[in-house]
Amino acid sequence: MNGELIVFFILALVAIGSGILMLNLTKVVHMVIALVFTFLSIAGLYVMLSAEFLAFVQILIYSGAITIIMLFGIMLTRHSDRTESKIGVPRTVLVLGGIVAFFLVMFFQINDLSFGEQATVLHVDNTEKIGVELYSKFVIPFELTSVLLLVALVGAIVLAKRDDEEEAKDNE
Amino acid sequence: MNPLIWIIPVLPLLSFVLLLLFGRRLKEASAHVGALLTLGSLVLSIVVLLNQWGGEPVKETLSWLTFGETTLSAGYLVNPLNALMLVIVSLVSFLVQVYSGGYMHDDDRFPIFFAYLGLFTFAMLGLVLSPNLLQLYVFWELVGVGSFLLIGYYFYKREARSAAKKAFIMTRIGDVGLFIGMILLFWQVGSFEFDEIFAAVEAGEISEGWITLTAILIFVGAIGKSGQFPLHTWLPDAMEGPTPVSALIHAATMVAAGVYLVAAMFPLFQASEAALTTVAVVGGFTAIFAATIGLAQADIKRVLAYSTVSQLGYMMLALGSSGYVAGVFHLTTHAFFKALLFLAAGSVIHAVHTQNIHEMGGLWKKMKWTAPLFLIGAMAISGVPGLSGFFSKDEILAATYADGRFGLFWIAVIAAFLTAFYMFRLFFLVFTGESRGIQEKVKESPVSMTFPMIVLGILALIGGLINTPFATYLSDFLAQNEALEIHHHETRWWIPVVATGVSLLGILMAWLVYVKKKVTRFSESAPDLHYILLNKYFIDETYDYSFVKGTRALSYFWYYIDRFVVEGLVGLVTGIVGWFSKIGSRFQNGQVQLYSSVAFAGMAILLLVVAWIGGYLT
Amino acid sequence: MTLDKLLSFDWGMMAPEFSIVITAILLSLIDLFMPNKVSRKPLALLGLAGIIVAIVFAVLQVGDPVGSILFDTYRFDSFALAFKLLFLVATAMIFLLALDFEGESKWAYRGEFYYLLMTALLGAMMMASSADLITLFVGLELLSISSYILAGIRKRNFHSNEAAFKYVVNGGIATAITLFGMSYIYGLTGQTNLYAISEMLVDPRVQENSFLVIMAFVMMFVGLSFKISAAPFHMWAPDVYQGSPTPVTTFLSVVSKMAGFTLILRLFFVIFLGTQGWHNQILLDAQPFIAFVAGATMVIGNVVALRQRNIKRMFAYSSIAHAGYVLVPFVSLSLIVFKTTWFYLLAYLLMNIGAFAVIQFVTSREKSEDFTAFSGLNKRAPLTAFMMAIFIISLAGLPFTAGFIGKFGIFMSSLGTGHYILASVMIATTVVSYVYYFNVMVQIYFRKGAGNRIRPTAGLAVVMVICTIGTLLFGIYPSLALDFFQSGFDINDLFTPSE
Amino acid sequence: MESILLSALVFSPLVGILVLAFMPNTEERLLKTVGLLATLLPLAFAIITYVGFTPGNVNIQFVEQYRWIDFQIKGLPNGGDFTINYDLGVNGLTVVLLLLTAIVSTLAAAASVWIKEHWKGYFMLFLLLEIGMLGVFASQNLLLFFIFFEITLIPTFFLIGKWGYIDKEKAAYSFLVYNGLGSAILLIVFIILYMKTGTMNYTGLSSFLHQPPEVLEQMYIGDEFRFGLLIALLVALGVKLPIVPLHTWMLKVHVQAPPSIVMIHSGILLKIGAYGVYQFGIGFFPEEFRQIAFWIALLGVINLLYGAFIAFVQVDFKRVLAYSSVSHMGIVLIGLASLNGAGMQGAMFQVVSHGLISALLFFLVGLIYERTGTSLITHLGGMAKVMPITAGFLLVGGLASLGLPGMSGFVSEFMAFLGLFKEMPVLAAVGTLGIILTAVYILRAVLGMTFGETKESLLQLKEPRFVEWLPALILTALIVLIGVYPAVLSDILQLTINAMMAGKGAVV
Amino acid sequence: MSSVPLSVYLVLALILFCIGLFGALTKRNAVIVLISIELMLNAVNINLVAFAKYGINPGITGQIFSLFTITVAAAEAAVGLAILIALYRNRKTVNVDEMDIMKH
Repeated sequence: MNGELIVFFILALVAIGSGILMLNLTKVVHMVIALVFTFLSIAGLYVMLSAEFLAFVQILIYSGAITIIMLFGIMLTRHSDRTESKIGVPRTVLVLGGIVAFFLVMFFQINDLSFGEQATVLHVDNTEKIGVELYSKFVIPFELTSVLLLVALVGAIVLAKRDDEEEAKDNE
Repeated sequence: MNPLIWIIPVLPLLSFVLLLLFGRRLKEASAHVGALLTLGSLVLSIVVLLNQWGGEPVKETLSWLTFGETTLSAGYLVNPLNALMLVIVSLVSFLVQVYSGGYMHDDDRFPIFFAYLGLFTFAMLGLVLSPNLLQLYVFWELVGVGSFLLIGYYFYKREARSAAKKAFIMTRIGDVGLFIGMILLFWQVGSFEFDEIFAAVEAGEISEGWITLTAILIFVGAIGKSGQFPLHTWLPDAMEGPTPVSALIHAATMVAAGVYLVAAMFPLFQASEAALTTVAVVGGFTAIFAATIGLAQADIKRVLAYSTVSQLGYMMLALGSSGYVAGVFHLTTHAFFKALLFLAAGSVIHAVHTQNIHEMGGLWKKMKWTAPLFLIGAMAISGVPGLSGFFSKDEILAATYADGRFGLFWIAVIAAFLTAFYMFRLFFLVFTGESRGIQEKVKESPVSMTFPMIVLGILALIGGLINTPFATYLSDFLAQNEALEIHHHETRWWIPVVATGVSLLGILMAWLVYVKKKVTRFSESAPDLHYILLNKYFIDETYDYSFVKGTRALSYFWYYIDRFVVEGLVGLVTGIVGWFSKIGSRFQNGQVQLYSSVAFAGMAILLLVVAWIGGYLT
Repeated sequence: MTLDKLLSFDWGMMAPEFSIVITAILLSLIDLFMPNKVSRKPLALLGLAGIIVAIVFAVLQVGDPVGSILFDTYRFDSFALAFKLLFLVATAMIFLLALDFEGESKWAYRGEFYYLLMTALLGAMMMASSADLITLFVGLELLSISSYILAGIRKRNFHSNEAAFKYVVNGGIATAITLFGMSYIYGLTGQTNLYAISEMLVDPRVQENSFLVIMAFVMMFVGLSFKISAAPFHMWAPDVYQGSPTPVTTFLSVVSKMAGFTLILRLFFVIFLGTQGWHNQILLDAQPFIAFVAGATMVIGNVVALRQRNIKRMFAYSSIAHAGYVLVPFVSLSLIVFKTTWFYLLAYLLMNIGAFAVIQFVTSREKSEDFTAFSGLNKRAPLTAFMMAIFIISLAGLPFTAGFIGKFGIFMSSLGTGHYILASVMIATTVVSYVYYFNVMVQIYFRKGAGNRIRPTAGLAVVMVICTIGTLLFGIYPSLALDFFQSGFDINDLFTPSE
Repeated sequence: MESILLSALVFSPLVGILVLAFMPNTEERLLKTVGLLATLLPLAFAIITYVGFTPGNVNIQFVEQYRWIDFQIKGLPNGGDFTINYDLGVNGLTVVLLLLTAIVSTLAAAASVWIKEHWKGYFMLFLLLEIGMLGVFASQNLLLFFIFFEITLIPTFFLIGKWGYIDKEKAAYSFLVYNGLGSAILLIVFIILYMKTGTMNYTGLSSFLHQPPEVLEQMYIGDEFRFGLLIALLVALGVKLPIVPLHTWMLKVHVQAPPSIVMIHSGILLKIGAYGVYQFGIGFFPEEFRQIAFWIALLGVINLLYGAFIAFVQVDFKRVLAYSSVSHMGIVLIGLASLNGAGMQGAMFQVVSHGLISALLFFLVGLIYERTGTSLITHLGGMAKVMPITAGFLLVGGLASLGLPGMSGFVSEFMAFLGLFKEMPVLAAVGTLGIILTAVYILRAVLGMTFGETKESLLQLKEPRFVEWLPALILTALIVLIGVYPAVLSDILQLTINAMMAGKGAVV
Repeated sequence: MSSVPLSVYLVLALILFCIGLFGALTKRNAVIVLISIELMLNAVNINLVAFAKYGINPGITGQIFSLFTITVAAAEAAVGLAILIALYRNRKTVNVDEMDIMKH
């Protein structure tokens, strides 16, 4: 067992553990915090997978931006901090059954999946490569993404913005 | 001459159409129109008959319908038998129309009545002229319709309605037999034409079994039309119609069509012993069976009706015993005297406004014309020597005896005795003794009514002379038809004697019972038997409980199957769809996570199944 | 890659997309600088103009050869063009609907509505016009996210909020599932270009793991089934359709759904048929499952619609059912698929937009979405009632309407390849559909309704009339469309990898 | 060769529709007059077609063929040529049916005087229905047939559902669902045939289907498959015909629909089923049809008896007639199943004859209902006293219906049985029971209504005026004409039927 | 040759995907539901990145794909939250099971 594997297991354990923790915690804020750990460990895994730039982005966006806006969301909606699941047993069974089945089916397939190669060159100039690819080969989706972000921006503003008094009356 | 033949049936048809369209305006004149046109037919018929004397059969056909490679034709055929029938039909029809002019005088649907008579006469003449079975069947049914319409003439009477319905349906049961027989015969022969059928029979193209089957089926048609047992019950009920109708249709013409049919198809019957036996047995049985019922009936027309049934049985017996001439001869004489009897009965009813013979009596003096004419009729039917019935009945007995069926012969003799008895029972009860009902002003009927009776009376008196043992005009005439092989049987000397004996015995018995009252009445001496006879052996009731109720029960059974099983299944399907719809929309409970859960579960199942089928789950 | 290289591509082939993008940006800018209280109606007209320009560009492109920019991240071929035309026409009509909707409620004074519609359209067009997983995915998300916002844009309306939220949750999960599938496809082939993927599929290393490929296939299919609301992935649709503003509902049920179909067609046919032809084992294995999904969709859509009283909900189920019909030719896997699907979608576009135009008209005037709002419509608006009858007849698939020919084509494709059971299910459910479609007819023609004569605004009227004419025209003489498709589009383009 | 006569015939009611569309919907008399006049146009064209038809010529006449729909697909068997033509034409049978349709439509339009409201919509739908019916018979290809077939569905739904009696909507839905299902199955069969053969033209199809396997090789359709198609066809058309147990919808329609529509429905629409069985069932699959002929005949006999039995205990005259239709359609099946000249011609005669007879009877029902507000037999006793002419027509209709010689019903019944007796005598003998039963139930119903003591409620009634029973007179005249001189039909039908059978290996 | 095989990464991603899915399908709080969806998308990213390194044709494309995924996920989260806020403003609830005014 080499060090890499150990690191991997630690990260994986943290990711899964926090994930499960998220499922079992009752306080919403705690859940979010738990999830931050998952995101962070995933970033760690990215590093192991020779994707430093991605790891960086992961931390920035997930552990940072998304978690923060979620927290804002929690704050803004000022609901009771605690939440417990009230779904019925049949549905839990349905969901769990489905997930277990899905997991097992997939697990048996990927369990021994291996192609035995790796891109050794990935580490070298990782960020630059990404940049080059992004601005040459993938320029069209990239630009499309910009439109998408614009849409999300506008949409978020439109929807979340508090209305004028006048408009407030316009409820059905 | 030939071109005129088709006019014979057309004239009454014309009368039907004219009266239907313009009857309301013609009113009284309707009777004249009807009678005159029928007279035209009569005259033409007589011409045709005379032409046939020694002439060749005439046949003309046109193509009527084609299918596949086959062409069916329609047309007319005149041979001796047809010619004779033409005259009988048009004569009786003409006389009845004249009679009806007086009898139906007060009726407000006078023109319609004559229109119906015209329709009937047309159909009957058409039937007689048919050169093939199909056309015969067509007119056969039309005759039935004419009969049906006339029975139901008093449509507002409940009894008339059911009698009309009964007549139609009972005869239709017989008709189906004819229908099947005719079709089967067609597929054997390839044609409906009489001559071709006979030729095929002659040539032995049809097997014995087929001949027997088809002949019997055709005879079933005759059973229905001629009121033979077991389809006889409609005929007495048909007396609900006006009396002239009974005289025309239910005595002289239509009911005789069954006999005519057997006679016309005689070569076919001749080819099968079994068929002949059937005819003879049914006829013989009907003759005595109906005669016994006739003994107990109280309604003057019903007595005559059962008498008709019985006499028709006689004719069938004659035909079944290969007595072709005897059958046709009796048909002819019967037409005269039975029409006479009915018309006379009508005259009585017209006068006393009742049909119950127990309410009549003592009419001899009041109805100077009717009573003697009735007597002539009664004597004729009873077989008093010298009158028409004597000769024809004698012929039948001779034929039956000659055929070797002695049982049937004795049955016929007994029936002859019964006939004489019930006819004179009728005569004595109606015309002799004292009046038993309210008969204040009984008047003799007008000339328009007596005239036809007189004509028929004369014919009943002398009609028998056309075929006496000494002068066999009819026999010779009919023998012109080459398809037939007519047996000439020697008349045994004792047969007329026996016949005369039994008929006189019958009259004597009646005189003893009803005039002298020496012998106790039947109703008192054997009340149980009388009760059974009065109720016609309960055959109507039996039919009612078996066939009518059975059909009704079956109908309801199918109806409920239809209502509950068939529609129920449909309801079940719609119910399932509806239930599914309900479940489906219940599931849609607004919970977004449920939606996703269902979707995900669906995906998981899909994956599992793919894996399972694909064999990847090992 | 140098700028020269970049510029060497024939960017002209993207002209329709460019017009849409530019219009969207223009709209947003104008909206930004417009005074608050001014009506945004002109924006709609501008948007409409932009779409018409795009349509013109697109029509001019008919018959052009296959083209590709940057390794197929954008790809021009007949297939793309044929479907893009449908999206454009549909959206143009939806703009007209939106124009009318504005007058009814103040929310619509905002310009966002229009440019979000534009971006959604752009997403749909990119879904049609790319052969690269990444671009396709981004296009899909552009469409989705724009739709989420559009669904919730009446933000003071409870129904609208709820619809949007349900849409987001379901859409998000669907996206995740699709992506999960895509990640495996990428992983197993190492490619994102569809043609390259297709070539890789014959690689023995991929063959070894063919089951994973199927899994990935199923997952992508499931994810996209959300988009086309095929059962059992359809359950969001009734709620979202009911809660969204009617023009958005129309957009979702027409454009968004058509885009989903386009993506499915391209994704699966290029990947699986491109190199291996029609007898690809994976696709054959998957056939029964698509068939099952199609059958379930038809059954559930039609059967549950029977109980609906809310007219929009009823038409939501109806459009679910139609998704089922369109899936039928997918199962048959023959070249006729494109033609029949395209024609059916064209018919569906016309009749569904027409029906929704009438629904918008009636529900907004009656202030009720119950289907009794239609009662006595033939007295109040006889012509509209008649047109609605045409749309309904077409939706029900009865003759002399485009819907019939569409269904006929579907039957041809399924029966020609021996899918008798599926065709029977389709037939049976079609008959069930008669009941609820004719329920609306009964309301319109048999019931007595209160109220005065009402007349549609110009925009609505134009949409209705166009749809009616189209429905009848393509029903009576379908060759107009079929020949256009036949001569203008060589669908084998789809399978021609760019150099 | 290019004549537009048939197109003109089929689409001539459009003229009426267009005229009506621009008329105010309040002018009752005017609308009714225009509606009636509009049906005269197709009638005129139908007569022209009938007269112009050459009976001696076996070929399809007045052919019109234009390219219409093209599902061209490259790379498929058949060379991907999936062209569907607009394809009209008539043969001896359809020319008769077209004329029948036009006549019954005109008379039904005359019977529409009893429609109480919304005359404009009524007549527009009515004319649309007529287009559908005419089209069905004039089509020479499956798609066109199907389209026109479905076209009849929509107006009928409305005509029943809006202008019918109390339970009209249920009846309309019942009609829609059953017939929808039937036509849907029909569509499946048609498309399968199309995909297998690449043509939809009747002639083309039958010549394709009759080629032996050696010639067609892979294109040959297997025998079991043919059976499947034939049975599907029979089910589909059996709904329309209707064959027990697919008949329940028809009862509702007959009872609930307005009389004029029932005239059309019973007179023409049901006949499409019979025509379809003849044209497709026998035309395309004669060999298979022959093999199941016994079962079809059995079904026919079941229909015949089942309908007759149930009709016997109905209290509503309309229901009697409805079940009577079930029964009479049994005769069609019997005739077709016998597969010989007599039987087939009998079946086709029955199609025409029943069309006229049921139109007559339902016309009278309308006439009576209009005056008395009822069609219950027990409520109408003794009607003959107050309305002798109506009662007379009723009696005539009843007698015609029970197959009285001299009227059309007999000829068809006779020939159908004649045909069946040749092939299956025992079954035919059982079937003849139906002849008796028909008499039983018809007389029970008709006499129950006309004969007997007159009900008090009826005493004030007046006889209808001449114009009102003129349609009845015309129908009666036609019924009698065919009954007395069947050659008017047989001359024109016979060659077509012979050709059909001769070409298809059936025994003449 | 790395000692951490590809399959382990994939299994990890699968587990995370399942956790996210379970959360999205069962959690009552709408925010958590949205976050769970983010977790699912993260799992996808792990797959993509792992394949980018150990896949059949290793290369940078996987990483780029995951970049797009991340962006889209962020946008989706933002829009989702905005919708939730709009909804909360009206209904004063973030409980998913209370959002059922449209049903059946």
